[in-house]
Amino acid sequence: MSDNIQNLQKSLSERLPQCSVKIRKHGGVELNSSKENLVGVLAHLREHFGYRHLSHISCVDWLEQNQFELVYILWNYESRIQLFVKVRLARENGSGISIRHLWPQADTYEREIAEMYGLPFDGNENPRELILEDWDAMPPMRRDFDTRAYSKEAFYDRPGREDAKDVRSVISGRSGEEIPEIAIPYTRK
Amino acid sequence: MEMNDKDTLTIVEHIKNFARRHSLFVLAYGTGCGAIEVPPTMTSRYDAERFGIVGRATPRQADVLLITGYLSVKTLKRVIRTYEQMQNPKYVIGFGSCTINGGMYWDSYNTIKVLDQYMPVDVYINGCMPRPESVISGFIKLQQLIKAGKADGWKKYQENLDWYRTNQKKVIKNWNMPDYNW
Amino acid sequence: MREKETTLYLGPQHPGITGNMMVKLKVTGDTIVRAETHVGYLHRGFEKLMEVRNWMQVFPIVCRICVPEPDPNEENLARAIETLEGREVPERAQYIRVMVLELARLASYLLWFGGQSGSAGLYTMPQWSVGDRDYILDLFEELTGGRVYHMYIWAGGVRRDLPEGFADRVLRVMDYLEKRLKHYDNLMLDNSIFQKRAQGVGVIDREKALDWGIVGPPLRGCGFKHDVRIDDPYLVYDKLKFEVPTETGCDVWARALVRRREFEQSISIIRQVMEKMPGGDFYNKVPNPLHWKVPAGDVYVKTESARGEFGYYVVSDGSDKPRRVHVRGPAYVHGITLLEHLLQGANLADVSFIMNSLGTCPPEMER
Amino acid sequence: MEFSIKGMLNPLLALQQAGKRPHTIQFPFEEKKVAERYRGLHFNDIEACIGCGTCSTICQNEAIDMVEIHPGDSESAKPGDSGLRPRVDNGRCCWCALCVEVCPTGSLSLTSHYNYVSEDPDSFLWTPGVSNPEGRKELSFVSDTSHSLLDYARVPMRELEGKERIKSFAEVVLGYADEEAQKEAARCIGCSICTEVCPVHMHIPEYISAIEHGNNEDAIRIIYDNNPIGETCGKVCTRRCEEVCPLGARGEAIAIRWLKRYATEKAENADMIREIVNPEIKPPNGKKVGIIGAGPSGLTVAYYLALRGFDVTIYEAKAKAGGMIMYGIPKYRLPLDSLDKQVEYMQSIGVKIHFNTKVGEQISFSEIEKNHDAVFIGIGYEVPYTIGIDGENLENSIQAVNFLRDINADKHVDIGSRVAVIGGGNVAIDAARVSRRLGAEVTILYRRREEDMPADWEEIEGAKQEGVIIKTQAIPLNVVDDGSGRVKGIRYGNARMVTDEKGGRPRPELIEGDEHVLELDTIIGAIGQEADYSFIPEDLKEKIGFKSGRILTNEWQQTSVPHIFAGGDIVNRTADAISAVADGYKAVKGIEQFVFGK
Repeated sequence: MSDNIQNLQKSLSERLPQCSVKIRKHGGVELNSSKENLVGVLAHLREHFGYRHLSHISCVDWLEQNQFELVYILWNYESRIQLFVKVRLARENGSGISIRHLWPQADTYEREIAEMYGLPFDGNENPRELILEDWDAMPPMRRDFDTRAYSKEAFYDRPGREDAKDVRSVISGRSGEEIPEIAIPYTRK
Repeated sequence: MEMNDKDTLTIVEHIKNFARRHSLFVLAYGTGCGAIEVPPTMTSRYDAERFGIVGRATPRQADVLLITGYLSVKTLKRVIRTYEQMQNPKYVIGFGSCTINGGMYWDSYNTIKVLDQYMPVDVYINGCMPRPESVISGFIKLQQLIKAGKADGWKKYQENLDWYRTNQKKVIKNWNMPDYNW
Repeated sequence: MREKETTLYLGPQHPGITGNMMVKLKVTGDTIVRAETHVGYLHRGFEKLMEVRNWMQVFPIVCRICVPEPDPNEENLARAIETLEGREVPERAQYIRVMVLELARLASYLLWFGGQSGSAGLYTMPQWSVGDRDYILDLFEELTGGRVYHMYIWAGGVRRDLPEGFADRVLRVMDYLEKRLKHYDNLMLDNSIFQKRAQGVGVIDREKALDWGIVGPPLRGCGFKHDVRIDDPYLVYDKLKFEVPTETGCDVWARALVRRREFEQSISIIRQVMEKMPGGDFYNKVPNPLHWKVPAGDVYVKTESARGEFGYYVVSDGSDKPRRVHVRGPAYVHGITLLEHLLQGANLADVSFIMNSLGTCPPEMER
Repeated sequence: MEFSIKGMLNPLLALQQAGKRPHTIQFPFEEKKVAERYRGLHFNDIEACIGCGTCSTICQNEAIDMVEIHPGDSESAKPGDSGLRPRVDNGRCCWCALCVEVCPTGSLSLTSHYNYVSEDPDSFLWTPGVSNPEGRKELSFVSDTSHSLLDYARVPMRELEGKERIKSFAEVVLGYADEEAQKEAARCIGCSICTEVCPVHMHIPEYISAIEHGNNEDAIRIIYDNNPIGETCGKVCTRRCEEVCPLGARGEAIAIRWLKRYATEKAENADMIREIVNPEIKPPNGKKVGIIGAGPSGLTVAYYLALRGFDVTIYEAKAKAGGMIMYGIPKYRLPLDSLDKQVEYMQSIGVKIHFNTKVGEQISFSEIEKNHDAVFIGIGYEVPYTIGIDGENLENSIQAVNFLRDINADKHVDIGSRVAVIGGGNVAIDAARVSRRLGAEVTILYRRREEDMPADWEEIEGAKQEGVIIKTQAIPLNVVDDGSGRVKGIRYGNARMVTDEKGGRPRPELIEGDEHVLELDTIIGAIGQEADYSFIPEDLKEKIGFKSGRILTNEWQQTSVPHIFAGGDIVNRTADAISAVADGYKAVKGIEQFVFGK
């Protein structure tokens, strides 16, 4: 099995020099591609490497690096090796490229990512909302969207629980302990 | 044979309520995950038909609307529309935590938390999700309330429609629904 | 002359629909010209909620992603975390997990028996199969403390050991279900009405099924042998003997047969598990849940659920909360891409029948 | 396709089922018994619950509030209990039972009761145990240490082997490595119950959390916020905090002391402490405070007053600072350089110490009074009590405090090869273990049972490991002399424990005739000490209130003579370093208020 993976890694690096190919720690092989090469790479994998099954398309918001990461997870029915193709995209005004001509089910994934992250896909201008309806705030799956604040603002909470107390402040209030500023970040929330 | 005491129901009302509480027709609408316990309740193991509880396909035929758990904003719109299509008298049973105070979706951006802000609820059932036994208990409670003439959520809805509408419109941004005439 | 096209909305409130979803149909007469699946009625924002909860707090959430069969979710999340952490799972726990997953599969199929025949108008079947499903729920209740949501499989193993005498009760239920299968067949698969409704309906081309990411019984109904338990074995499935049944009809009938045969396989797996169940620990304790950090990394794990490959893509940035948990439910593809395709040209009366045969489950499509 | 006969007839076989008994559960007329571990409504054992709030913290639904059952509960609760109890919002709960799995005391459980319906949505707010007292009989999903998500086992502290230890005065406890400390710190649930019983109210959960995150410098800063001898406390504290740790209810408490020790030792010398703590020192305010005694209380007063801009001078009779922690605690528990480092740090921020200056001899009390705006007395209990038996004033019958002081001052003490220590406190154990290190066979004679010994159990264990024999229920009767003025042995009588009629702890009663003589070379008495107030002028003594040998003060450690403050052993009864630090910390506020007339 590990031989197969190594062979795969070797031949992938030869055939797809535009990508960096590595063997993953937790199984499978990972390719890092640029946005421009992505469609070509995926088509190549599908045609020549037997990666016929697109398991999943995921998007991860790396807010700190101001990037979105698209992860395409492919499966080869014969070699049974998982393949990850990753591409980093600009977070602001970025866009992905649609692959729904390769795998029709990608259409749904792309619509969802467009809706939940605000990341449009070139070549997939499907205007239909998939999940949300009349959503007018920031796309909710973005890291900077605060679901607690939003839900507090948009919905009601049932009253009657205002008398709840915080254990830490009850204890320190009773003992007269003054918690210094340096300690506050470490207090249990 | 009208009785003048305000708190006493008329004989006619009694008869009506008797009929109502023994033929609770439930609308088949699984709004949330609690719907998974409805089939066991309705089928052979718990057999809710013993109590005259039967599923119905359309709102016009149904008396009881089960809100089986959380409601996303998108579903809320459909639920309101469904509810308003139901004939009076009509009853709402709230399943589980989510209908009471948000349940495990208390901080979700897409589910409402307190159902009775948007529509009247006659009975709440404890659980996440409630067992079939609890569901049956809920129905029994509803029957008791009907008997006592207290299951009057539908009246409350008519009387306070403006208040409900305001709340509903706060979360349903695009209000493109017809008004129903009861 | 071109016939007039009518728009029909099937759902979200419709007795034939599988859960809270909607299909918008363009029909001429009772032939469907075009179908559009509308989902999102059950969207709770789980993936977002998981990002604001710590690793332990995520566990009670995931089981809600698929209501009829919550355990593959728990298994996926647990295995994802175990993989990231390199945490060993005691062998006993692995066997218990297989048992739980297979019981869940049986429960899910029993519900499907009911749904599939109910949508063909055979109303006795749901009374039987859903009633019998309750015996499995009783087992779950005894094992996990919950009927529907178990919250039983978690990182490091399982939450509680098997209760005393549990194996006997499991085997008794298996014997019962095996006996009942014959009755189900009489009502459903041997029934001319069902055969006539199912054969040649909802046909998907085998090559398309492969290309489109169709999984589970619909794929195996196209004669392609793909099962995560065999192809990418997890837990102790490689130590158990079972068949992966396939059928070649590509239609609703083939899918029904596949499920019916798998039902027997699951019973056999559970029997093997009960026989081989090793002793020892059932839980490899995780650190204090209040500040449990999972090493950075990303992993895709998958489990063969009753509806096919159930995948979780889990990313950790090394903090006490998941960075991203992305769920790939089998119904995501079945319920949207495939359903829209299969409904084209189908008869209006077959919509919920086809939908049931695909195992469409809205909560996992929209989380 | 043709209809087959089979396909048409087989469905009719369903009729076989007719006449069979239905499996319907006739709820509500017949109830199905729920499973033994069913997760139903909560029950909380209100007595066992200590209100740590961990259930509330783990709940992902924010379903659990900590509330007072009766108004004022949180004020009147006893230490080790927050007085709050969980209240569950069943409009939030999902019955995942994580709260049960993290309940440290095991008071919270789920019951088999689940059936609750109501038309009133507000009635779903429950206080388990109060709303459903009958739940006690229906417990189903219960907490158990073997399933609990909490870790009840402490990371063991590495120590020298018993045999190795007695060869030298090297520190017995080796300290945690980084990983061990982080692992131990990770066990903490952060409830803060411990902070209340700490006399100083150190910020325990916070510094433990800092250690867990690897931020040892923050931990040091948090520790120095209200304890300037954190490292000493990290080694020898009596740690009442660990007694109330919720984890201790069913397992081992967090090793709070060892974690403090771990963090503070990261600052290897005085400069490093200064650099890490980097305290803000206020500009001089022109006020002068004199402190008598450089023990824990005096040092604390000096340190925090110096930070606040006071001109602080300590008068110390001995050659080194530290008082009892310097001279009373053996070096295998508290190495000399550790204490020196802490004192040196204090001096670096402006604390002045006059060593070898005994008040009443080198300088008079009234002079100190005259030169300072306020005076703090923290002289400690240094004069030992006598055992009160015949012959104890023989030559080689010595007192433990003096013995320990001499050893710590590097003086040679000849104790021979057989030693008996009388007493059961920490000082007795110290004396015994020191004697072991000097090569003697040691027996401790104690009047009561082992569980009655006031000494720390860890110290008792340590002594046993080192080969100290502990003879309990042994009452010393008289010292046997060898005729030449030296001790030959001690006569003691075995005792039985009798219950006290007044409800006190059981007391020993001599068994007639069960008397023995233990032959030995040295007797070490360790039954307590008192203070030496001779330096205080008589007229002042009359004004300062005393009660059974202790000075009376108000809550700010102020005596009835307004400019005189006191703290430590001469004020409190607990006789440990941390209480002395607490007294000092309070006196700082008292002195500040007094001096500035607030």
